[in-house]
Amino acid sequence: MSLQAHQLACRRGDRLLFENVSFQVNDGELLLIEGHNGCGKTTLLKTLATLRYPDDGYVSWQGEPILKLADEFRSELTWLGHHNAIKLDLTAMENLKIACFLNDLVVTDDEVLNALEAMGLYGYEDLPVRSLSQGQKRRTSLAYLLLTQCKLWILDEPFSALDVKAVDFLQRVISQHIEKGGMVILTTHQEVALTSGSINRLNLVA
Amino acid sequence: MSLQAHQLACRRGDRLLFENVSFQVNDGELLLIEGHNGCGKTTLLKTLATLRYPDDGYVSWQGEPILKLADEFRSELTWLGHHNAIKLDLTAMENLKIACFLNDLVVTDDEVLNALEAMGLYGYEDLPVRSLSQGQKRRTSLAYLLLTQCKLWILDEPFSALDVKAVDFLQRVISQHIEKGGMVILTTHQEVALTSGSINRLNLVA
Amino acid sequence: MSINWFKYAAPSNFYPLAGKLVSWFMVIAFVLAVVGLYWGFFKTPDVLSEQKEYYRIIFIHVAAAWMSMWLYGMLVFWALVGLVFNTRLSYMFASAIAPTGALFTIIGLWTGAFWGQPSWGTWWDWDPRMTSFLILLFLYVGYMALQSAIDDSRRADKAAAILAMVGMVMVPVIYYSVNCPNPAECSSLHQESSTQQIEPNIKIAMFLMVISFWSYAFGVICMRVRNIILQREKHTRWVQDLEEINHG
Amino acid sequence: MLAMRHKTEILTTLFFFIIVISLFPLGVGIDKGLLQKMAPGVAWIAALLASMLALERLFASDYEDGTLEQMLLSPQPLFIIVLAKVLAHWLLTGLPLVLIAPLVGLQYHLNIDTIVMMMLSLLLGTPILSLLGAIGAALTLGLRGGGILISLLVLPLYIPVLIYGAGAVADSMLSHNNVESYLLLLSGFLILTLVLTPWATAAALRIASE
Amino acid sequence: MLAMRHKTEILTTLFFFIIVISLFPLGVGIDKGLLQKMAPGVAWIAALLASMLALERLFASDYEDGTLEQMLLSPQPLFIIVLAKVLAHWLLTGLPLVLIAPLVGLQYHLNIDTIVMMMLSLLLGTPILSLLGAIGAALTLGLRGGGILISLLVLPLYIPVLIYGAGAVADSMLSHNNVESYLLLLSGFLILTLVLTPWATAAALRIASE
Ligand code: HEM
Ligand SMILES: Nc1ncnc2c1ncn2[C@@H]1O[C@H](COP(=O)(O)OP(=O)(O)OP(=O)(O)O)[C@@H](O)[C@H]1O
Ligand SMILES: Nc1ncnc2c1ncn2[C@@H]1O[C@H](COP(=O)(O)OP(=O)(O)OP(=O)(O)O)[C@@H](O)[C@H]1O
Ligand SMILES: [Mg+2]
Ligand SMILES: [Mg+2]
Repeated sequence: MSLQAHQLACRRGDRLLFENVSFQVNDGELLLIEGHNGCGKTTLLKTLATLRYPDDGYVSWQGEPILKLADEFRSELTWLGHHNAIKLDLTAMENLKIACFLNDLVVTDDEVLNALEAMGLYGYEDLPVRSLSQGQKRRTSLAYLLLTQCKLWILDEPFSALDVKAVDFLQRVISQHIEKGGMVILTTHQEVALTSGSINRLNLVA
Repeated sequence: MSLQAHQLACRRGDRLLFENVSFQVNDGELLLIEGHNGCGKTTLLKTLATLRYPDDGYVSWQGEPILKLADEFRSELTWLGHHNAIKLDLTAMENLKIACFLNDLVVTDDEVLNALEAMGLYGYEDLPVRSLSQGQKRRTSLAYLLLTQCKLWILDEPFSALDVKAVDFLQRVISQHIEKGGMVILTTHQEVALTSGSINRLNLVA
Repeated sequence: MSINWFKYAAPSNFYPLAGKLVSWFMVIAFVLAVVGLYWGFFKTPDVLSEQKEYYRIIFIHVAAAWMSMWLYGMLVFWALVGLVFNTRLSYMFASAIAPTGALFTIIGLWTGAFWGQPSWGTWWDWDPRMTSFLILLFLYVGYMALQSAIDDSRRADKAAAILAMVGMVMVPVIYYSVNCPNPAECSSLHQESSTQQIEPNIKIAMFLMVISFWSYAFGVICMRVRNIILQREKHTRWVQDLEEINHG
Repeated sequence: MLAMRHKTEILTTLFFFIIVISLFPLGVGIDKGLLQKMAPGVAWIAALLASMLALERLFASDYEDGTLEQMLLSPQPLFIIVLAKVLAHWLLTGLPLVLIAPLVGLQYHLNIDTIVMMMLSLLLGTPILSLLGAIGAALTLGLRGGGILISLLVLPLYIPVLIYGAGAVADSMLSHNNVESYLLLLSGFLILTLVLTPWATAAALRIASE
Repeated sequence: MLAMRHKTEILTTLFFFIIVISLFPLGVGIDKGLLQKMAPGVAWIAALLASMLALERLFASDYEDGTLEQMLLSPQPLFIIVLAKVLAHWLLTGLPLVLIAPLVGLQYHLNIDTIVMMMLSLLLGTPILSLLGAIGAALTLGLRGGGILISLLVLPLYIPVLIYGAGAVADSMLSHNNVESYLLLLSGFLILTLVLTPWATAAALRIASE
């Protein structure tokens, strides 16, 4: 299986961010997208996730354009953006359950609890997320990665706000997903030693 | 001049975050506050900035408790929190001017422009901040550091969302402030080589 | 001779064409307006049924009222074309039509109010036709407000297009509800189409005014589309190569 | 989906209605005949305004915290999610008004027939308000001046509901002749919006999140 | 401070008023006498609602994006900042209503005296609404169900303004006897709130930001 980008171009307002971007991500591969602030990494990821239309070119999944596959493609995709996608008024537990519900994922309470515990949120699962620290909020939304069954992960700066231990843990989670044959596309500004099998780097500016 | 914390204690809900925290920051010194996610770094910084009351102990500035000095202390303080404190509907230019206005700082348009340019936002100063990337938003709010005349800077994870070059630049800005005799208190999870004169580290957990 | 219409779907080709059309439409509008007003003032009787001189407002009032409705239809048409074929130019047309449509609506309301004062003794009443006309104005204003509130032109176009279409679906419902909420008690200050029995000279003047308004509308719309094109495509080669940009 | 949790919020809405409805006699005077005549209009305008007040935040928090992106990417059809959101909105703004209608009746000296008719027309009409409003909410996501912009877009669309709804109640006070036709019109309108608006809202959401 | 930039927003508010005011004849009926009697109440209730609609976001965005922290730390006195915010709120919600009053007059068949009185009472009364509302907005910062909670807190406080304001207009239609005393009461109330509420709001803001 593979995700292919064909001659993608994106513009924002009058500004052409990039053009002629083509690449391929196969099973068990990780693609790291690099570039300075504002070069268009988030825009590219959103395009890959069908959250925006490309201004030129297209993206295909197993040979079919993703905009045509639509829900079929989306059901294989886990997206975590800049924002945490959590409701501040709900508890960590409830937030994760809603995420699973939205993604048609049937989980037991124990599985959710375990995921939160693994993310170092033991004892915080029943507090409204509003009263968690910045890093703990991020952890809540990342805990979903321990539950999802999707093949393709698209992560926009997943390491931000995390402390050293959590960065380390998340790295291992990503490596395991890759080893099991998953695909990961991510951006980060931190120098993180990604110890996975095959890492490709795409520099958007060059 | 110096900022002193005396036997500070903070609690959130029922949880005691820390107690008996005492330290002193003098002219030309940098204090780096460390600790895992949720250990209370942000809470400590807020207490130092008079944004919350400590549950025990007090903070003094040149020997006087800061809660008594109030506006006198606040006029020496520059605070940048997790949030960028920028209005998405306004341009970068306007945001900076408002920040200066709020802090009684008289600046010319040119100075503001120069600060934005130094932060790598040349050509973006007239766009509404909503249409900037995550890192560019952060840069906008950090540009204020190039304008402020305050002695004491309190920065909560200033390096988050920035790319390598911007991290580098910000580091130099901080070093220069220290060399000129300023004081900086900051937190960060990234391993940043702070090359300033005298660095103290405070580990909240230990 | 056959014209390749699709050629003009590209802004770069439409721009010069529109430039030529603008002046033609404006000339026609002006000439017809002069003739129409002349006809209306000097060739028509001084008294129509019980009304005196002031009935002459009809030449502007009715023409403006018709225009405002037609233009809304056109607006929705172009919005629909834009949504279906994703052509930039049709969105530009839709957004260029809106201000003119709103203008005619306001003229219709305004002249209506001025007419109502002498003939019904009131500036405003909740007559169904007036009410539905007011709602039409709200639809126009909503369209423009939404579009101007969105900075990104691509999103602005599509969002406003959806709004226009929802408005269109609602128009018959609104019209029916306002006009005849209760079939038994329908009443109206506007007499139903007394136009039929009107004197022929009045008809001629009115006809001239309607055509004049049409071509004024086309002219203004073309002008506005040209401006929008320039604004949106200012980064493209062909705009930067334009003579009026380089010299003006 | 989410809003259901907050029973307290429904209570708050109830109070909101009681206050708005009590404001009118204060502002207008307590003449009995006048109050009776105004009652249907007032109840319906309160419904419109409450529905509108809550619209701004219908999708806003999802938009700001990134949940909207998750919804767009969810394998669940988007219009189902939209419908769930609309249902939550109605439970918060429409249902309480139906429940409070008898109280309005008391304050405005209405008889029982009229009160029943008021409840019925509100029951049919308020979901339409929520459905139509959702389009406006989706279109104005993340724009400045959101709240007032929504009202500008949505209120003209609300007018037919207002006319039929208030008309039905007013008619039941007088003649009873056309009550059924009013209710039929409302039901037809409800079905129409139920079928069409979720799609429009879903499309608007996709556009907003670009 | 900020809101002044957006002239378009003032326009939008103007239209909002026109729509709300047009709703009543549609919902209640177009009887001339009825409309005249309702006019003062309707105008004032529109003022209340518009003021309230905009309250929720008065400090909310500052709270969410961290600007509030900067304001609290600013060497400028907090109550000055609060006053500036309130002024902006009034320019957006109160002033347009004063300007639109003549149109209301037309739509509801009022005479010129009454229209002038309506403008005057609105001019005195709407700033009170903004000042009082700011307290509610500050107190409910960051709480769920904010919008409706605010109305619950604020509407009861608004009632005296409504009674005096609508009273002044109604009185000017009938007798003219007590018009001055109504206006005097309003002015007194305005001065009182102008002096007291900024402090209360500032205190509430400090509490909310902890
Ligand atoms: C859909 C919008 C409208 C249309 C198509 C329309 C059309 C017409 C037509 C065809 C006439 C002349 C025929 C007749 O005497 O009945 C007329 C007359 C008139 N219209 Fe309108 N009109 C519209 C809206 C308005 C509005 C909004 C007002 C007031 C604000 C208004 C006020 C009048 C008055 C006062 C007359 C003269 C009626 C009379 O003969 O006594 N109209 N209108
Ligand atoms: N508003 C709040 N109400 C109640 N408890 C809170 C609130 N904010 C934070 N806390 C609790 O206080 C503790 C410390 O939070 P704080 O934000 O100070 O952590 P931090 O050290 O800054 O963490 P991070 O590295 O993730 O930013 C956390 O355990 C959190 O649960
Ligand atoms: N909503 C928007 N409207 C218009 N332009 C936008 C919008 N969002 C982003 N842009 C522009 O697109 C460019 C790329 O933004 P993007 O968020 O993709 O950058 P990025 O590579 O993710 O940067 P960062 O490292 O800071 O996250 C930026 O220059 C920005 O100005
Ligand atoms: Mg990014
Ligand atoms: Mg923190």
